[in-house]
Amino acid sequence: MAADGLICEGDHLVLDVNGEKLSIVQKLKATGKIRVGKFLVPAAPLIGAPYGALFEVTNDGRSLQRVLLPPADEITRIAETEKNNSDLFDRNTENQKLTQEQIEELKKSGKAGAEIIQALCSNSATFQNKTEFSQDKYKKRKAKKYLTYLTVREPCARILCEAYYDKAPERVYNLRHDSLAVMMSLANVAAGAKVLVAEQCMGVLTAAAVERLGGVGAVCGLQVDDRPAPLDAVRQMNLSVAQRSVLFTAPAGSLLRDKEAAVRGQLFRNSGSDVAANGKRNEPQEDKPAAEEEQQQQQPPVTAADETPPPRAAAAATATAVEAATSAEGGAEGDGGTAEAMEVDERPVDQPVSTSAAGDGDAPVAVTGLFLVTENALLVEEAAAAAAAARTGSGGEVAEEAVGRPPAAKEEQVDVGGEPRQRRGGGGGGGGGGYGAFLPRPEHLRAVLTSGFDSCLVALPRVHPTALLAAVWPLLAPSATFAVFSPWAQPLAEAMSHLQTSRNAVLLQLQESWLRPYQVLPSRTHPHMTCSGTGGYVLSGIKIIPPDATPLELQLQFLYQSQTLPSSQNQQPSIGLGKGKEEGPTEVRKEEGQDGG
Amino acid sequence: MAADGLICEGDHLVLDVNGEKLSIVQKLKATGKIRVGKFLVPAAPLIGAPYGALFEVTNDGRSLQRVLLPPADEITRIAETEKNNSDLFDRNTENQKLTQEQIEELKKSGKAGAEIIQALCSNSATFQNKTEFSQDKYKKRKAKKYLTYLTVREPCARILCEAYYDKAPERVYNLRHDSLAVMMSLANVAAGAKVLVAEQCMGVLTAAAVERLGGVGAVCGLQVDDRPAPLDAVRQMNLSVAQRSVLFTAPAGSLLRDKEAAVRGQLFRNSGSDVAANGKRNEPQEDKPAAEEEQQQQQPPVTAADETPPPRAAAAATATAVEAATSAEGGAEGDGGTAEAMEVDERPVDQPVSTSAAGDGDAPVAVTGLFLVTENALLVEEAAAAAAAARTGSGGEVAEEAVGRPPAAKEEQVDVGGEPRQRRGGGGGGGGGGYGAFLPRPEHLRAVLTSGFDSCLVALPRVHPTALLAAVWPLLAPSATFAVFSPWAQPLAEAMSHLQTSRNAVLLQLQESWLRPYQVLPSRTHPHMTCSGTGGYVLSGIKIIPPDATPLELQLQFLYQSQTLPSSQNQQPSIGLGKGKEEGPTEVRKEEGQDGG
Amino acid sequence: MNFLASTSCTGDGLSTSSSSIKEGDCVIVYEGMNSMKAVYVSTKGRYDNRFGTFKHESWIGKPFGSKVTSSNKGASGWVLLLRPTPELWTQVLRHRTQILYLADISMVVTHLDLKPGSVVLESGTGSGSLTHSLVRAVAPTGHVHTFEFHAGRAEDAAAEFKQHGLSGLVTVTQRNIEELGFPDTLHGAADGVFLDLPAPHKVVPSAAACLRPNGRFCAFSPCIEQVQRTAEALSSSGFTDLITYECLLRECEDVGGVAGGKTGEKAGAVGTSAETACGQEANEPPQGQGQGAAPGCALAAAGDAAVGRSRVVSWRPSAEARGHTGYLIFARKFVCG
Amino acid sequence: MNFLASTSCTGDGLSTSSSSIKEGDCVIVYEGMNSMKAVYVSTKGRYDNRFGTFKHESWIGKPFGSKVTSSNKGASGWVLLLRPTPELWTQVLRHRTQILYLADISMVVTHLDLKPGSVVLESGTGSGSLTHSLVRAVAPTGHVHTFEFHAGRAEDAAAEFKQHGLSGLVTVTQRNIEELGFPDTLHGAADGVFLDLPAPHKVVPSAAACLRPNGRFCAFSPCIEQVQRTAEALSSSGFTDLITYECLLRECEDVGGVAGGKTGEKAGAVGTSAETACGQEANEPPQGQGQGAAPGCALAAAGDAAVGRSRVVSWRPSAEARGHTGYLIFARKFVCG
Repeated sequence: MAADGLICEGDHLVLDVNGEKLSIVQKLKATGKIRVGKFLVPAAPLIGAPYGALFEVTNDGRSLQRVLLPPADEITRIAETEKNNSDLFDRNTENQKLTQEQIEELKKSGKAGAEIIQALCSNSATFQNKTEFSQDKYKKRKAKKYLTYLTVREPCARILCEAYYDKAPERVYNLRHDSLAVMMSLANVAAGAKVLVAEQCMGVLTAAAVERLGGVGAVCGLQVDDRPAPLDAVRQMNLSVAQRSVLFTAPAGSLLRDKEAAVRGQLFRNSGSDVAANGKRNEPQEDKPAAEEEQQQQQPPVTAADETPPPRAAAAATATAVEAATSAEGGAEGDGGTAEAMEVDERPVDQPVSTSAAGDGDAPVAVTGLFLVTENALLVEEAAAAAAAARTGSGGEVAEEAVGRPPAAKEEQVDVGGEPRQRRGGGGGGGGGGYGAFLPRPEHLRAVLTSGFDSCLVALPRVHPTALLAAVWPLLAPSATFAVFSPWAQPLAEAMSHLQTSRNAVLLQLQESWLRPYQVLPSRTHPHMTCSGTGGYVLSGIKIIPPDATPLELQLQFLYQSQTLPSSQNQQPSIGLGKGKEEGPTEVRKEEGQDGG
Repeated sequence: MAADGLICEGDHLVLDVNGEKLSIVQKLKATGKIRVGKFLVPAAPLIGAPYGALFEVTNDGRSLQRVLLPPADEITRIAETEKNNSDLFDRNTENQKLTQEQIEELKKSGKAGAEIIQALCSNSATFQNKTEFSQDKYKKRKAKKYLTYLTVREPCARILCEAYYDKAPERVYNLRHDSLAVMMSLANVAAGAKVLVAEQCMGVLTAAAVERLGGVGAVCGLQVDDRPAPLDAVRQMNLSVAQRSVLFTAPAGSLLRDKEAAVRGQLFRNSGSDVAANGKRNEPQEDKPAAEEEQQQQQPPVTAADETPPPRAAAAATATAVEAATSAEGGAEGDGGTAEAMEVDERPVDQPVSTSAAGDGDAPVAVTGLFLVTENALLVEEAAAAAAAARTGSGGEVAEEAVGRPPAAKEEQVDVGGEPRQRRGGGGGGGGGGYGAFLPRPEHLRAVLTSGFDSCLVALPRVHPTALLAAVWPLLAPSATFAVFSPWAQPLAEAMSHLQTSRNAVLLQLQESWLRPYQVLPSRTHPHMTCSGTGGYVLSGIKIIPPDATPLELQLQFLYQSQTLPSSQNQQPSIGLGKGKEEGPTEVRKEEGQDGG
Repeated sequence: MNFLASTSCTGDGLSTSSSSIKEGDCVIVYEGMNSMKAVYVSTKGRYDNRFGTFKHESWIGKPFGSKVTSSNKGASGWVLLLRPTPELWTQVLRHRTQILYLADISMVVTHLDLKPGSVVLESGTGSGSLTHSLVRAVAPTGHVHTFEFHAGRAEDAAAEFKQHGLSGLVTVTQRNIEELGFPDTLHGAADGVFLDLPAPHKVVPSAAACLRPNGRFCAFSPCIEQVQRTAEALSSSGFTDLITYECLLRECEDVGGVAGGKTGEKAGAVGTSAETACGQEANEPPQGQGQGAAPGCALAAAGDAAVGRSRVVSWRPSAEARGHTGYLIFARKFVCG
Repeated sequence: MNFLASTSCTGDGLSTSSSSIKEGDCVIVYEGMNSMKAVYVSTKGRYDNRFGTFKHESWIGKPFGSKVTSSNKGASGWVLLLRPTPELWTQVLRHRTQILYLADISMVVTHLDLKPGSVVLESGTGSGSLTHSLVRAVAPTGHVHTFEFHAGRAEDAAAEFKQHGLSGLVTVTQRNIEELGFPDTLHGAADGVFLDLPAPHKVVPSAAACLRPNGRFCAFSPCIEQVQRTAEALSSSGFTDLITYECLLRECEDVGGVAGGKTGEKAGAVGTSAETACGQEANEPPQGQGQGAAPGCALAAAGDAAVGRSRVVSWRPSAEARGHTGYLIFARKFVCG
């Protein structure tokens, strides 16, 4: 069996044309057509072929044909040539005896690409006098023009990262695959880990984390903005239900408040009066896995749970609760009432928690998985503004403006891959959801809130990393590994300096990954003549319990060990965020007394 | 004849030991000793040998012996080995049967290094089982230990840059030879150019500029600090009188004031009353070249003026005017009265311009070559502070502190090369001078003040480049090419942004030179495993007359064309500096209306 | 026993053991950036350094990331106890051979497309630096078959993996892969093959036999000549998509800040400039000084206020750098069937 | 006639002609960073672009660096007239072959130790990109002997050098250097030799014959195999100090500033922070924002005030970069006698 299984209808694919250009196909349709280079061809031949299979566009440009043996590389193996090109002028068109009309005729006559290239070579005035190396180059250039090869790749985070980087590097802030690779290492992302991800790089980091967990552990996509970040990369991978089950998204504010409640020991009690707002608070229920099993039984039998993508609902208009729970893209296709499903944390206090997709049936937990979902957004804003004002003396207006969000989340067409795609992908394994929203399983939420995240990935270049790290700091367990990406070094250097001073972290490193692809051919070995100039910068480190913690800081540190704060913070709904600032690297600025030991 | 002449007594040398380490010898003495690796050997064998000659330290470690044929490289030429090192553990000492005592005995017995290495190889338990490549490596390592080769190099700016970078990179702010090379190109430094240099990189840039001019053109070392910058590299080259004659140093303030006077057309009139301070102002005299000729005639005959270093006075205590004019290092060796010779611009107004070294005789112009040298320093300070305060609203105190200088220049021992050197090198071709000071020839000064500098090199990383460029801007001719070095990108990026907005310059580029040395050996080709990580950043561009100049700016631009300002600026002695700020990229911030044309 | 979160997972797939130190755990004792040691915790164990004596017993139950003080009377010496990761292990392991470092390791794992469940072959094991990362990538359901020519090194590596609780995920075998190739039992079983050998081209046919269609190959070689030979061998052994990379991490240093918090005026000034931050163009990066907040970000304003924003930070690339480690040549097994 | 300052020097060695445009001058017409053209000024000449028609006549007498407006009635189009330099020429020349660029050119000139008076051999001439820089380096008393296999290219180059007033400093000869080597007349005459040929190793013996002892050799080759062969040839031809370099210039882009000058408060804030600048550690770089002045620098304070210091600037490396041009192998001729 092939290492990556067979191509199925409904799969997402990455198309690699002539080893040069990557493009993304979403939800392959057996009856549809796909674009391969300049040709639009029926997709049918792909179905059932193994991932990695090679296809060739037929001479008429109308169909795909499987190639079962590797094409000859036609590389000259000689080490030295007796010819030289010194008497050649580069006048490509003048040297070719075949006219453009003649070439077109050859093509129409159904000649194979290889034959056309042969004709071009023998009709070139200069071909025979070129060095063998130049002949290779000439043939290669013509091959690119007259032969179109397609390799179908299984979408994985690495290849999606490459595809985005090639097509629209600014959408991923120049996050290159090598930087991604280094971040995964430095953040120690692996099966069983609890990973916090805050990114706005098309979901590439989230996808990579989900992929590395293999269905074991938890990935929380942190929402710091007024709406969930796009997670295109996650949706473009053919994740199994099990793989996808590790992922949930949560707004930063509510997660911090939940964290605070958890450390006060109030997370699982109905503490109605301690929060100004009240809404329907659903107790966590453990019947969720059962529901999932039941849904899987409704699906067609699968050969291997990990390798076969789940079936997806084709239309969304009549989504039922069960459908919503298993549909990857369809759940929230509509607008209006359906769209609200994703705005879990954003609605006014007096509006009941409900979702048209999964509002009843056997998945209520999925809907209200965040324990404190009904906080009044305005209160949070005011508190944040007040806190900011208290610290800066004059920043209140700013904070309010920055925190302020439009009353209704506005969707944007995000079309990185250049391929047609749906405006909204659906939820995760746990239930229906909106754009970028995956609802948490209670055991995941409990685990990350009680013991903290082991691992943290950040790629939100528009937010200052110092601020972001300060905000998420309380969510991280001691010894948690973190990696922060930015296309700009300066903000990361500032964050690094801040962390150095704070002594809340060690092994701080600010690094730039430097990647060089090579052409290795006989007598023609050299680095690629053009290459990507930057893959971004990565700041990494390990969170520690600060060695010289002051009494106040020690007190706060104990929060991690589930001790209770002496004074009630109930009247200050902003403490979740505020704590981040106190706990974070802000206040501790001391001389290093001893070299770390 | 060798390309670089013969080694003479009194020359400065760069010693290259085993191709690994560069060190500098100043003023070679035939009767002296030099350090070569761990050996101290008589220097006599070097005298009369061609530059580039190879020497070997004799077996007893007591003398140098010329090597007349290139030593065999002893490189294995096989492409593949059948052996492998997999069963070798790296325990260097344990595998060697010879004891340290036995090796010492071999050395004492006068065996040649090559013989000792042979003995080590045949007594190694593992040598025969190593791959041929590992054997090479082993022999090479031993060769470095038991053979000491010396190549004597003629000091040039490039090799001095390499020597400084290797030994004390922080003293040259990580200015690497490749960055230096790029700066020379971008600033278009060539014979005939008028080059403004403001640096604090041990004189490397100044040396490179002087070298490239070959005695034709002018190099002005701008003094922006309270004392002249060290010009070690200039002094460590064996410059001829003609080569050195292009160089002079000048305090920024006085040069700017001279410039202002030049554009007012007052440079060559005695305008006593228009400056608060008055001192002896010497009219430029054209008898200087004659004086120089006369001095050359006093020297021993030389074979080629360009290639033979000038004789240097051995002692300085009894320097006469003539001696001072030709001595490169001796001129201001003493202290007290002699030291004042270099503080041309710094003394209080009522102290007469004079120098003990060159106060009379046939070189008076050399002494007072800056036309307006007697400006009261305190006045400049006050004016600068006032100007700063007017601009920042509250920066007065700062400005004063920054401008403030100690009443007497304090000398520092600058010992980059690690070699013993004199505390003060002497003046240039035009006359005696102090530490870092070379007095200008009047025709040079007139030329640079009337038509402006063609070329500008800056490497003052402690001064913000925006500020520095603004200050020197009026001194540059339109279409002047400039290159600014810094180990930090951020200040250069800021300066670049500033210039972009100002539209005073085009072709702005901020670049980092990236250099990779390779080992190229049969079957062992790869980049060096360790290398320098940074050679600094270079900002470059070309000054233009701003396209959309406002009337005020146009007016100021006309200064370059020697027109007169409508209002008298006589009562504002700070105008020289102030103009820099107005003229510079400060005020012009407009939208780019048209893409440059 | 605690090297991988997945080896200590509870039923719900979430690790619970990682938070506090237990007997048998490997702990990275941190004394400074370049002074770390791996220590295995035993109730009777002691750790001695220049700051004093530390009894392991007092470490047990403490969360990873804690500071512990010396048990000497009146001593104030302390160290930090970090949870081990493959990256930390690479920095503290005993070098039996030259090893791979972060940049190359990350590329190998990522470009071999390793996932939980993958089967990967490695030769040679060397000091086990890469092996730990391979195991992390394929756990908890995959496997690493690693081969080492040198018997002593193979034994040492096996013992290390056992001590780290990885025995179920990695098998070490003493074998001369260059001469013998991989065992026949692994034919058609591998998703990825990694070679770090003097003559990787000799092993290419065996690697081809072991890889599944679409499986990935990687060889690490310091010299370009080795890469050239490997490329030739790959082209003639049914591999495609050959690409050679060199990857280095360039460190930024000299990150020093002028400590803030000095003046009230500064904070005020910062507030003033932050006020204009929302007018900033969206295409600008966040700015630590002067302009701090990205527009519309809930955290930025509050966070920037927290930062204080009064520090000025500079950085530049490190002057001394690793100039080269090796070339990584990747290839994909052609999908014939 | 105006390409080098040294060719138009007066008796005192200082150029006087560089300040204003004369007939016959080469002028670089700048329309934008990537839109420049070389124009030779003639009294009857016209320059046309999308902004209008420009009469050369109106350019004469203007200083280099000037803006000139179109002579169309009512038109506001303008261009800048820059003084030519070898660097600008490299950007505007007509490509007859692939050319060398700034980074490699700078390395070649510097590491061949060229100075005024040096004699240097070059093959091939190609498009003359490097040649201009070689001439600049050896002028006014040295000479460049440049050889080109291709007759047409040799002619074009010679005409160009003549037009640029460099005929006295450079000689172009049509000759197949790879087959014939350099002419015997140049034996022992060169301080430096530069080769940019497909098989430089063939020319090494001839280069050795031409170089004086201690003279320097350089070959540029895109592929490492060429370098390997050249290194072999150099080792066996009496060369020493072999070193191969690769040199690239990495451009920083996205240098955008948030324009300052908005608020008086900002300037005040800047002043406040500048006040503390003198307490800054000497080992810190200058800071454009917040902390600007280097301590003790006479210009910094005033200059920073001039800057306004209210702009926030960001940069990052350019996303698209030249990944490789070629390797430069340098060697030195051993000093035997």
